[in-house]
Amino acid sequence: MVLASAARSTASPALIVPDEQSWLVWGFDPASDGLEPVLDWGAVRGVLVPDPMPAVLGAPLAACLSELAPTAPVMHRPVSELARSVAAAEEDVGHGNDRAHDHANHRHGHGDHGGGGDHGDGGDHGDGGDHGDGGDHGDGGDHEDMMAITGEPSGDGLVMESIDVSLGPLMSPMVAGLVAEVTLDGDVVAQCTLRALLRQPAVRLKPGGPPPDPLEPRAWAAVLASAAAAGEPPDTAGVWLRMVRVEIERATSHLAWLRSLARLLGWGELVKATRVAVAPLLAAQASLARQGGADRVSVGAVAIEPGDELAAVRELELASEALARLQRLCAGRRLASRTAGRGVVGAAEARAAGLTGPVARASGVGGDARSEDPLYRELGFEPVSGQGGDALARTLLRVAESVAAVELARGSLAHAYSGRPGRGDAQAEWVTLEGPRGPLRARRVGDCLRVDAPGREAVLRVASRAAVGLEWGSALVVLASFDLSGWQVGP
Amino acid sequence: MSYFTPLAVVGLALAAAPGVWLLEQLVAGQRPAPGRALRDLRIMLGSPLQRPESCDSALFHLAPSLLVLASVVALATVPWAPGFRGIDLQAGALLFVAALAYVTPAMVMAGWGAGRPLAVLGGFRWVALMLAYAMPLAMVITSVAAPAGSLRPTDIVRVQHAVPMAVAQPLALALWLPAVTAVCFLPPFDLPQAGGELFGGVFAEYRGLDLALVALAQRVLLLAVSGMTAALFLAGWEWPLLPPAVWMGLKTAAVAWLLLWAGRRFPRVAVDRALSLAWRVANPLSMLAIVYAGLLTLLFYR
Amino acid sequence: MSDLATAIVFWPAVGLMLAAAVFVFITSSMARAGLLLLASLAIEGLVFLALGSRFLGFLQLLMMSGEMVIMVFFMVMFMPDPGGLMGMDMTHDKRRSATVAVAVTAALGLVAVLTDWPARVVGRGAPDVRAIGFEVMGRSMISFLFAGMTILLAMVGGVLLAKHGGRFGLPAAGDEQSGEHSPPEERS
Amino acid sequence: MISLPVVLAVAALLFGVGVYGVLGQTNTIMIIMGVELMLGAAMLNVVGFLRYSHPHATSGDFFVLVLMTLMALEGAVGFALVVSVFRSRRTSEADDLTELSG
Repeated sequence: MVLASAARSTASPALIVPDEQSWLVWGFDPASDGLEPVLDWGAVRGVLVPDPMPAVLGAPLAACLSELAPTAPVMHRPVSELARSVAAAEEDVGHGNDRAHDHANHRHGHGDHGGGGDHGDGGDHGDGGDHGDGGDHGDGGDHEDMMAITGEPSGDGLVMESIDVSLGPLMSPMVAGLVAEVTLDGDVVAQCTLRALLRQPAVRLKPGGPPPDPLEPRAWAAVLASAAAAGEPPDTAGVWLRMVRVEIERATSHLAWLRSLARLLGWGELVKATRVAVAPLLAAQASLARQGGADRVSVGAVAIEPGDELAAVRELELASEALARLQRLCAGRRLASRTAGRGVVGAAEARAAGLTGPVARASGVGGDARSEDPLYRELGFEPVSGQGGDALARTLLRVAESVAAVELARGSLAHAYSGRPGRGDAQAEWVTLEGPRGPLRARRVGDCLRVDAPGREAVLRVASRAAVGLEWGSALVVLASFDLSGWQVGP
Repeated sequence: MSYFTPLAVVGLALAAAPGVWLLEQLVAGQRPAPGRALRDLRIMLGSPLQRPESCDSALFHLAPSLLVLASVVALATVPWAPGFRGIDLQAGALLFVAALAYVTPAMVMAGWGAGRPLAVLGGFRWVALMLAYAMPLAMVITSVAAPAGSLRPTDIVRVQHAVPMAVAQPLALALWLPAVTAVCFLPPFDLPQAGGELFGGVFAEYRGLDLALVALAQRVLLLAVSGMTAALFLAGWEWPLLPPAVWMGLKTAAVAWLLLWAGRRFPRVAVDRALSLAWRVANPLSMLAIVYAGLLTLLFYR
Repeated sequence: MSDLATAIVFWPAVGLMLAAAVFVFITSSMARAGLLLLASLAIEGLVFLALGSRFLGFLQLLMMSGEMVIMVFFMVMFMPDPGGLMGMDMTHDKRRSATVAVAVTAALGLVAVLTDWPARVVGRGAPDVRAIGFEVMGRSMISFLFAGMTILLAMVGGVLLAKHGGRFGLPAAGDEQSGEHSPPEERS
Repeated sequence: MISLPVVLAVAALLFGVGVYGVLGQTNTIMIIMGVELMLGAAMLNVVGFLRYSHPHATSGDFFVLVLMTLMALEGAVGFALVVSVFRSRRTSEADDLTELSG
């Protein structure tokens, strides 16, 4: 979950958004408008909330707002209008705070500090009782336990006062809906528990249902659309185009993840490099969105000139160049200094835990659902595989996969326009596709699509294990390196 | 104390804010929008102070002032031009380091006063880091002072008439730059507030005037540190053709630009790595730098 | 510095220094105690300045900041009640120690006031920093070396006492296992 | 006008506060604080003597330097002891450490 704000501005409106993956697949890149995550809550002068938010996040959101912006206007906007609203909110702040509380009907109670539970950046405000007795100063809820600490000592055997910190589900480097409960021993993580709060509902295939949830894992939109199409009659160009979009989406998702990692690392150059690489991908996605199917992708999208089909080819070429530069940047020692050797998941552990997707491939185990696909094989697809299983391996693997994905997209785009025959069989009950975070198994039930993602819980377990024993900053980097999601996916 | 010009120093400190802001915008590749910055400032100053939910709001509200005081004293020791300087003392370079040393208690007060786990953690990181870099800082000051035979910054500038210290003692410069970046809590050493990691860390709770003071202090620190770097290593005003103050200004701006640029180019250093670098590499090297400075002085500066 | 300027710096500084020192042992907050000690000793640096010892004054300011801040963090991390909110009593023998302290102060104070000290005015012009350097590297070289060796010994000893494996448990190069804790045998 | 007895009296006061701290506190770190204050008083004494008797002698400054080093040393060794005691006993209270008192 990120709060976006105008770059380098000290006082600006914030935008409560889901993870950056969702943003980018909506086709709107906040960073291209100079919107950067707020890293300093004091600077926030207004809050923009996508509407509707999942019910389970209501209380955290209320707590978050009441703390973040007691004096700032809170605006709720439908997802489709968010892109425009950001600019409008900027203006609002410019004209003073009086026009504040429009859309008051959605405002959550500002006063209920106590009920909010934890809200992200420390977790010590929500549980009001601690402060009530005047006994707490934040870094140690339980003085009784102090004298009898029995917890695992950190590497140097010094048990310091244990500190409980709760991150998420909003306002933290965690993605929306993910809660991390961390016990710190001084500055070292002694314990870590990860929970995903959200549950993926069945995806409605027919239009006309309720508006899409803004926090849905939209990074999978094209993947899901592809799954939905599995049972439909063959469509030569359509099959190839869907593949293009799946691959663009994979690259976008990986790059968006990389950008949030870069933000966590405070690495301006990498943030900029990902922005440069993402822009052509978004443009390509937008121009393809006109080719029909799955218009969910184009919510808030960039306007495309009609008859601009070949734009996608050009944009993909640009993306390919930008990605090559990005790959060189990541291969250097600067990234390794923060990630190498941290959060190691050995091959044996990955296999035993049942990890899937890029995380497993970075440990050198697990396959790629795409290698079963005859169309991918026709494009000469080779699964990318990493070794070492540390945070660096996971990062490099995702970068390499984005590079490969753009190449695949270019290949299949060429096939689409050359009229090569595609596939159209797949009457199997479950269709398995490789999503950005790992394989997805989808099944049609009526006009709904049920999705199952094997290995989603495993990754939470492994990630919490990998963070233990690390210094706080490194632990966060390790957690981020797993590309976690706030969604428990299950049928 | 005959040169003491408090007004000039205060004016310079206030000028640091827009000046460094402009540089920040340029380094980030953005077009400066002064109107917007002014509006932001007005909003920031207009918002009320935060009362932290902790036991120690006195320390909390004292910290920004201590930070400003330390940075302004540091700024006052910088020799800007032959006739324009704040405090020109025999032990001025020592006072500069002493002033920088008071950033540390300010951070601890801010972190402790905020009463949040991550803020305390930010203070903790800062103490560890500054402890590790205190010795390189002091050693470097000593090694540039040795050739001049004086801790007076103006003397150190004069002794560089022929060869700037950056050329004579590159090792000292290499130790100095990361250490002063750390003192200014600029990226990649922004460990106490650490954007993505601690969410503002020690400063997360500050609002209104407190926040403005912190922002001012950081920029004054950057100006002071850049100015001192220009004076100690780049021969200050001592180059021909241009007027002295212009040279000094240009060099200061160049150093500030370098520091800000490096902050964008590198990911934030990990605490453990920063500490092990400081203790295992920077500290032994600073000893070496002092031995080298001694030899240099004996051979060439007597 | 003129007499007036000296007095203007000296008296308030002395007052603040003593007040801060007393409050170190009055406040119940450990963090405040550490910071007050810092304040007291830093202000002592100002007193040095007022007495005309600039080099020592600045050095005092510099040294104390680092040292006392470490103390604050030892307080915060190792004390059962760093915020001083539980009203834990950290004193013993209050009355007796106060009596002894007053007696010691009185004795020293009497010596200070009653002895016939050479009555010289405070020296203008402090010794040159350069002169101190020559002193340290010349006549006092042996004692300086001795002090240096002592520091080195104390540093090594301190590290040995406190050392207990690395804190952050980073794996050594090529070490596949230890992503988390260092192995238990290192810890015992 | 500040005379030497005044400086010495101030140092005596500071020393007294330190003595009170050392005797009256139970916690090791607080005791270290008291010792630091006493050493601070000693430094003030030396500076006073230096300034009023031999204002241009540099050996006095050197004494103060040594005292400052001593303070740092005392702190460092003290903390190292606290750390190692804390590791084995989980306490930093001096009153609990009676092993050596027979």
